[in-house]
Amino acid sequence: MEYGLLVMGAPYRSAAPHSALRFAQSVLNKGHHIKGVFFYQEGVHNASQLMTPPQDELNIREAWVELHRQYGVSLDVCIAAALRRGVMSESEAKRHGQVNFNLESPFELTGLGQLLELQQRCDRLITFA
Amino acid sequence: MEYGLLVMGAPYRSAAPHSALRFAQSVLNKGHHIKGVFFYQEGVHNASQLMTPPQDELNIREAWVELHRQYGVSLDVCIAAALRRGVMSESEAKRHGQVNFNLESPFELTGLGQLLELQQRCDRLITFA
Amino acid sequence: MTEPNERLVVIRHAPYSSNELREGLDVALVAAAFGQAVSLLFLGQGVLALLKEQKAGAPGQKSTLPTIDMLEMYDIETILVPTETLQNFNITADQLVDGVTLLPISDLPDLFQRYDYVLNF
Amino acid sequence: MTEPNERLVVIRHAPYSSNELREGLDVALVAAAFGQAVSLLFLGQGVLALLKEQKAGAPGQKSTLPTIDMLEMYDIETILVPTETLQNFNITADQLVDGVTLLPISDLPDLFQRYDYVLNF
Amino acid sequence: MLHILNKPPHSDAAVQMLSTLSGNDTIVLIEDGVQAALHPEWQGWATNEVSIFLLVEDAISRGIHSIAVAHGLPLIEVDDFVVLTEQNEQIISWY
Amino acid sequence: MLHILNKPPHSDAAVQMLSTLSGNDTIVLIEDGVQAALHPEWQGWATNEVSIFLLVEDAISRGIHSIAVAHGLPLIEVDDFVVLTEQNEQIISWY
Repeated sequence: MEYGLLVMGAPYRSAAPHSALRFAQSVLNKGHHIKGVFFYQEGVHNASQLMTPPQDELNIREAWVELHRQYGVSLDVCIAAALRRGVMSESEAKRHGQVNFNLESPFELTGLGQLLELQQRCDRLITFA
Repeated sequence: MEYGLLVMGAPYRSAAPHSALRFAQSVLNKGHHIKGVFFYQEGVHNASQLMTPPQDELNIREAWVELHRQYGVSLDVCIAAALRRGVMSESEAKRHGQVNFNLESPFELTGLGQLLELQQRCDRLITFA
Repeated sequence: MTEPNERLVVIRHAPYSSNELREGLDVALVAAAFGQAVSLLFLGQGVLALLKEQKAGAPGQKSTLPTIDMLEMYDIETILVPTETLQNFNITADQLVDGVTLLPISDLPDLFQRYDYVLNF
Repeated sequence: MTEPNERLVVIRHAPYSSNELREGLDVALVAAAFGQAVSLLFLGQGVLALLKEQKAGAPGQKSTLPTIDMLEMYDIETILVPTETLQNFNITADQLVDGVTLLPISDLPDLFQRYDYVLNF
Repeated sequence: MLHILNKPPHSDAAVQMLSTLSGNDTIVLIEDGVQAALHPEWQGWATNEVSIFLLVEDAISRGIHSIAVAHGLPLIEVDDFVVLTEQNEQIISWY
Repeated sequence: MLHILNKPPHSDAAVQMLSTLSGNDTIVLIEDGVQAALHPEWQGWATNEVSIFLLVEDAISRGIHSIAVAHGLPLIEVDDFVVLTEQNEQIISWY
């Protein structure tokens, strides 16, 4: 089956990222496919490259990147939700006169239309928030 | 009187930043002094220089900076809470092998001891979360 | 009654206290702009988004009421609220914006079964 | 009964669902490390932090129980829980970690008046 | 003691606040706390000796100002809120 | 329909979920949703025709696994959770 995930909780504020990663791992182990993960609302903080947990704690962003690397899962971040919360790519940073940025590939900034399309293209869309 | 504020809510997730700024303005208008604002938990996102709201929305970080500029209010951010959530200064970024950063003066990264000291040095400490 | 790609967006958060309400509405607006048939259901704290006397908030806080008022322009004409939810808040229908359809809360199970896509905010 | 700089830290959030519990405890630990007398009060969802059967969570989720177990080492010996709160969760005292002091919820008003510094998490 | 409540009247935060009230305490309802105006049955309204105020700006923005006025509830400005913090040495926020 | 609840049983999210249940719906309790094991009086347990499962990992981490077992509640692994999402076309999260 084709799965999609909608993640709307931030690391440290919500258990949603942990629950979503755990679910994703099991889905993939069973031979299903995950078309994409869409990060919305507070979930956009999952993409922050500056997230620096203590060494004995999981870096959630790296866990998402690993999921992408192993299984090709696309990691889409709502651009409007991300910009207002201070999460942006190098090109968006330039457009807004910023020198710094904190979102890099494989995370991609995209519009809300992507979420609707994900729901329509997948057999199942599961929300973790 | 000497006031201190503890802010633990993030912009867009909580009304705490708005309520705290509104309260601060009134406190200062009445001739009181605000020794400092301490940002903890989700409140650390108030300091993010990458926060880019639409043009018709208030940039909360800039409102804090303006408060500092006009009244010399110190803006302290808990370093442990900030690092794990992806908020860091240039020097912390270097220490952690990052090229980018998103926290600059007048925001300062500091330890939790600063919060306890603020509470003891102020006549009133008000929490907005 | 089900149209192709009919979509239910459920709003459960109050105005001002967070951006959850606004970002839920944004999904409904984008879906409608893409030509999908969208219904909105307001549950719990979400019904407070429909109070017509809302005014601009604290300095710098943006109101969501203008977005609510724009829904019809986006062809979002089905705005549903359970009668019992209103009663829980001691709110009467005339305190809400125009265009709200009340339904008994006992209709919710059937309502949820009826849509192709449901998103809960 | 009040010592100089006596401090009450109130914990109201459950383990795992957010970092609020951990960061509340951190404030108590830092205050104790600075030599302040610290009492901890667990209210509502916060009492779940004291359940002694907690184990490590989902992969990558850190447990707060080891921190709770360390409190005594930091000379935080007053760990307060209202009896009625336990009853609300159908939890009995023997399901909690050692060293918890139960008090009737009607003692809370006096308790809050007694401390120089209170912080609510 | 001054209590600041920014959550709805039936929230955990509100229930916990009520359990800590002493006579002569004061409560300021801000943000979603002003929803208490919608609930005449809220236990807080029944606590004698405790003064409860609603922040008028938050009641207006949330569209319940006229309801609060109709119920005769005491509305205060932000400046009055600050005065209450001057008058009370102990201040606790419930969120 | 499959409902996923990650909030305590007396939360707004849980109450809203209960109001939408149809016969033959299934509920998975995850994260703080497993607290329902502490509340035999929870209305959810009284809904016939609805199957309710607790995610065992979250019950263990929160220290209420043995309570759930003592009450004879059905605990499932994450893999079983995935099976439920295979079986149900409509899936709604309450948070």
